[in-house]
Amino acid sequence: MIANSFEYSSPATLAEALGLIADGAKPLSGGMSLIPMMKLRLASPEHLVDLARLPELNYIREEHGELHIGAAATHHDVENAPLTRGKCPLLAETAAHIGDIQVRNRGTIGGSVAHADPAADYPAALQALEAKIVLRSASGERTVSTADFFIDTFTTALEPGEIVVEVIVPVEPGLTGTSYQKCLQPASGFAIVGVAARVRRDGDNFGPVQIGITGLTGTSYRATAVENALTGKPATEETIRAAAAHAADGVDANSDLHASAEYRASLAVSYTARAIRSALSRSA
Amino acid sequence: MPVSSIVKLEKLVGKRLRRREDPRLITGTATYVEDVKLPNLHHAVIVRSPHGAANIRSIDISKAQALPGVLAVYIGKDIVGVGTVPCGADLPGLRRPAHHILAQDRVYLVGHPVAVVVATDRYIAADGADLVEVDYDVLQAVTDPEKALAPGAPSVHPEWPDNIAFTFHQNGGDIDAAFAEAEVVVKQRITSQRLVPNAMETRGVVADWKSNDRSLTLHTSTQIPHLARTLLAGMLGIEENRFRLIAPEVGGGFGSKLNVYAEEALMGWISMQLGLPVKWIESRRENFMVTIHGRGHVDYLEIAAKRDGTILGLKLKLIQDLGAYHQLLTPAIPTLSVLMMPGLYNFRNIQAEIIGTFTNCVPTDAYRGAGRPEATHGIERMVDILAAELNMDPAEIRFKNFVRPEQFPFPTATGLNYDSGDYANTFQKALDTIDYQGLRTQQAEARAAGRFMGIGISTYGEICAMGPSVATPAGGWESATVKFEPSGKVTVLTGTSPHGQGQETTFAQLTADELGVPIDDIVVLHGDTSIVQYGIGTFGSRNTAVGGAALFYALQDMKEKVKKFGAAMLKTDEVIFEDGHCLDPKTGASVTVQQIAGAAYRGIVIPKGMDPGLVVTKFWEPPNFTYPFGAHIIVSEVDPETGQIEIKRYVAVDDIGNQLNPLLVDGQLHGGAAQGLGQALWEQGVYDDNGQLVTGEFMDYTMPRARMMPWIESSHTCTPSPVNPLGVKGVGEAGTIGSTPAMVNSVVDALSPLGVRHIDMPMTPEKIWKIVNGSKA
Amino acid sequence: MNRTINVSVNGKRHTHEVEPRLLLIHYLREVIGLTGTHMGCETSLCGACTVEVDGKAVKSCTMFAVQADGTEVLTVEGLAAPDGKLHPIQEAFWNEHALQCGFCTPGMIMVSKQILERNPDPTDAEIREGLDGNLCRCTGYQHIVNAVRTAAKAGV
Amino acid sequence: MKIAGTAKLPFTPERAYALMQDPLILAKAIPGCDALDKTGDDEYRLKMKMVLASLSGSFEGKVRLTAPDPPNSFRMLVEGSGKIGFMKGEGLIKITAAPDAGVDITYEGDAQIGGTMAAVGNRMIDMTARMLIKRFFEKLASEPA
Repeated sequence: MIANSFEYSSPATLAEALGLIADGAKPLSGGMSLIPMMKLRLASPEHLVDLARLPELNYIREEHGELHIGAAATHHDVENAPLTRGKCPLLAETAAHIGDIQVRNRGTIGGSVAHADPAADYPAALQALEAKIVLRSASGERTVSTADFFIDTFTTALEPGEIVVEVIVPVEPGLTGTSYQKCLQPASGFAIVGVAARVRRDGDNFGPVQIGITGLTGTSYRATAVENALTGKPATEETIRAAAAHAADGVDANSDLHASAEYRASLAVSYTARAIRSALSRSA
Repeated sequence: MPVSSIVKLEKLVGKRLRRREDPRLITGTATYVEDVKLPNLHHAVIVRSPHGAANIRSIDISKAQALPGVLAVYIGKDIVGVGTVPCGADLPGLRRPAHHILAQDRVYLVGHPVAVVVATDRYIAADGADLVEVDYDVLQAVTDPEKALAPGAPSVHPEWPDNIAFTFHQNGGDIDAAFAEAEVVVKQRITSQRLVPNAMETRGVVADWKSNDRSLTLHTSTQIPHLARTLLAGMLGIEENRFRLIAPEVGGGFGSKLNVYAEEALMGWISMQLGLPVKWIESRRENFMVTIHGRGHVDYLEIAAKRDGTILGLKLKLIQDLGAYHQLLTPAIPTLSVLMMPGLYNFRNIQAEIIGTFTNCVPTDAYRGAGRPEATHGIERMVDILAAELNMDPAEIRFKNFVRPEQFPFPTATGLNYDSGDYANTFQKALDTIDYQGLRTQQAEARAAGRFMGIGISTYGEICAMGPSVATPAGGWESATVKFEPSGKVTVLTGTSPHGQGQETTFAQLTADELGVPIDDIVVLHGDTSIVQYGIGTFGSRNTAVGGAALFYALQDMKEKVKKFGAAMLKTDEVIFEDGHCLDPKTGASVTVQQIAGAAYRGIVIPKGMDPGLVVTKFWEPPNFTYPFGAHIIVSEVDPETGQIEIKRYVAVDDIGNQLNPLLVDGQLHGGAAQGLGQALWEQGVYDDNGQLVTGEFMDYTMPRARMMPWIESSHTCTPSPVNPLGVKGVGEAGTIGSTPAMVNSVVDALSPLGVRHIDMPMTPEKIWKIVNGSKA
Repeated sequence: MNRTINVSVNGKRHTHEVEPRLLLIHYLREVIGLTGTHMGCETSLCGACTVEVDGKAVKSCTMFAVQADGTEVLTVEGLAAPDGKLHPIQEAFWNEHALQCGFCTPGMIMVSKQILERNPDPTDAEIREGLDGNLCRCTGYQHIVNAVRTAAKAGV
Repeated sequence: MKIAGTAKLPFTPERAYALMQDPLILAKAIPGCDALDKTGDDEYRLKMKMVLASLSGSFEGKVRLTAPDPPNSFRMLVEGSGKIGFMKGEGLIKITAAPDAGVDITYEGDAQIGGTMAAVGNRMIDMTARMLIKRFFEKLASEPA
């Protein structure tokens, strides 16, 4: 219930923070995942660097047809900012599913993404949005795709000394319908499965579709088999059901007290169908 | 004084009065144990076993001792002269493991206390606890009671290799004749899983020993301050009259604080060793691991009946998961289940066997309902199973078997004597409220459309107002003191120990009405053994039905006393007492109770045969339990694709006799229903084979949250109890007992087209999904 | 290494030197002496410890005091007016019997305040959703929902 | 908790078997392993540091390799305990020549976990165990043939 001792730094600039992190300090953002672990002494970092207070990381802005979201933007910001609500509603909708009011007030998109919890909500949306994740260390900056960023359970493309500084998502074309559908684990509120769908219509058919899935396996993924089974097909319930059936294709599903692998895979199919249906109804 | 000037106060009993205890609670100024601060207060953190069963090879405390700020580190062998944790239940042949306050050479469950670190600060104490090194020789554990009974199972206590703590038999009527006469017999194995009470305030203790006075003050989060004091005084070998136990604001109990715990004695002992005040606050993780759990039944049930639905008799084999030790009432809880097995039904033949089984788990004990939810779930499930077998409507079979109003007082097959009731009337009200016939029509339509809609009925009875002293381990009476202060203000001291139930309000309502004083002039005190006369405490829905009755009788005695003083002051023989006045009917002259109080303390007018002062204390022994009952009906729908259950409607009609404050009654019922639905749908204390509590934090133990709870449509019938003068029956546990089987029966009903007869709890979506899919395959 | 923090709590400025690992809740309870905020779990799932930091409801058991440096904290003790007049949400909790043991209540009240600040006229479903981070074991939530609805009508 | 799965290694059965009996190789392949010292015929003392997301902890324990049936199968036990809890995994590892090339590994056994780390998220245990096993075989696969 009480953390081990540690040193705390709250640098005024990102450069200073990156310097400390290069020396081995651990970044602290909202702390929604890290602090409970520290209290149980499952995590005992020696030095924390507070990123949440850096103005350099706290913004949501539109540039060149994309939304740039600073790592320190809270889930509440992402859920409610007019820019995200208006121009990337999938991300706003997903943020609204994270934790509870208090968690959304403190938790940040950068912290969540870097933590790479296999049951986190954002990754599903980021996969579907083909978001870009900007990483920076004391020695430079690079941008990776969502698909390349999330590698495995709690494992990302972040190198030692590197942090997430920004998430870039597209400004959604007006005709796209999007939806995030989540089956939540009732005790913790984490996703048993969460499915984000982006759907465009092509006349009476499905146009390009992106589906991102979280919770089902060790990391989030794009359900390309589902996407392929939709695009170009009639936008009907029959197509949706047939396509959603591929949601867990080739995926080694997780198993825990709350959902066996078999049940989880079945939920992935159901929630994929729901997400597609809902996104379709919102598309024009 | 002319009569016309007497101000009649509004009668308060029966009013929806907001609570008088709330101002301190909504402003954050109440004092819970953790809020107690004393000069030079030190803090203790306990080192606990991570293993379900292990021998302790060695413990190295040197590093912890060396940590600056650490005052002391104690292990089991340091504890000398302290008794073992008591068990108040007595059953023939009961095996009682010695339950030391710190482990000796072996640990029996995950969380077993092994060492304790005392430091100047809780952060340092936690650091010190981390430095205690314990070398364990890990042994095979057993956590499932049926596995524990199997030949060759690991022994929880080596001295009792069969893991059986006791067997208990209770028979009534002629069970063989009933089964011989039966035209149909239905059987079912029904489990009632372990539940974690999870009061929002964990336990906590502040102990303060004053060696010069040889006196101990112990602040502890308990439901039973006086009993805890008596038992802890015995454990610590100190004098009860030099031991002040205070239950400050208590943040929920639900039975989990109806106990005496190792930590209470341990903190007392440490304070005595160090001569310093010591505080220990349980973490949530500790609360999951070492505060008692509830339920833990595996029941094998059989019902014999006639083809027309008449129930003839019931057989029960009950395997109780006791855990590794007995806490205060551990072995007694399943005996309550046996008592209530007949439910509301008119059959006289019963055969019950309990096998109390040791496991490497935390002890089970009283959790809201304590034995009755298990029994009610069993009988209400069995009645539905019988109805299904006979193709009868579950409502019809209940009407057929109810005890009828003219049969009261009704002696049951298990030796109880039901006080009063009209079961059919209450049930009919519930059916009418929810439009039962209309629902069945809707259900037929839903089924035709391939939807899984269910209607679940539970007509429950329970045993409340614990209880006659012969039937309770520590005495079942309750006490009340009523004091007029010289100013005419009234202080009430109740031996109950309310912690959310609202007796500071309801007892003041009762007192105001009886004495005719403004409610603002009344204070109700409880929970401090140095202030309040001995009392039994708060559990078993007894506060109002026993404690309130004791208060009622104290108030009658007080009125008699007031009248004598009033008559003396008015210089007359006979006065009428009403509306806070004594009135001489012959002259019309009157004096107020305030004037009388002043005079009684002033001592100028002392009626013949009376003493000065106006204080009455009453200890009241209840002649019987009370037996509330009711009908809960839940409409649900199951999504076959995901197994998720949606509660569409929840109607509850409860008969708890008279009500002092219906607003508070509603609160008790809602909260009870949440816990009952929690058992039916979400909550489960799951141990793995090695003794790890898998659902050991809120991360994995699903507590009912606001978004999961349905709207509860609550109403009442009223058959006053003849057992006590208030006609009340008790409401603390009714919601918990009534709700669970209604929920399960609803889902079983929804899935009955698939041939489903029973589902064990909790009915998780995956379980439902498997049933639906299994039936497809 | 200890750090000096400046925090305004219920409008009063405080300066203290604290260990970085000191949780905000312990700072409020042990250092400032405001014990109305309660700790009900260690996994950030019960919400009993909810306070406002710069106008946002947060769980003070999942925040270090050093993270609150320079902020304005509001606890349940700071809700009523200086003359003792209760905040309308406190009043509504009282009138609707939205509490029993009272342990979760400060957190419930603080989160209810945030719910209504962001959505002055919530549906029952929105209220229940808003209470998702807070556990109550006594009330079954029905009266809490009533209280938030009542407070909304009173125009919080 | 049951653990079962498959992996592929680009080796002959003999080479795959030998690699998994070699303490130096095992020390490299076991995620977070700092040291593996021989303490008996088939037993090694294990020191490892597990870092997973924010969770980190040191473990001391042992590795035992039993029931040798080269190059077809053996049993492996890994157990360790530390401040944050303890873990124990025991199972049968089977090696069969794959039809195309290399070998197919199948493993089947039981894993236990206890202490604080067992209490904070049942959801993490299965996926973490599987990820650690995956890393183990990936590391093995990177050995020269």
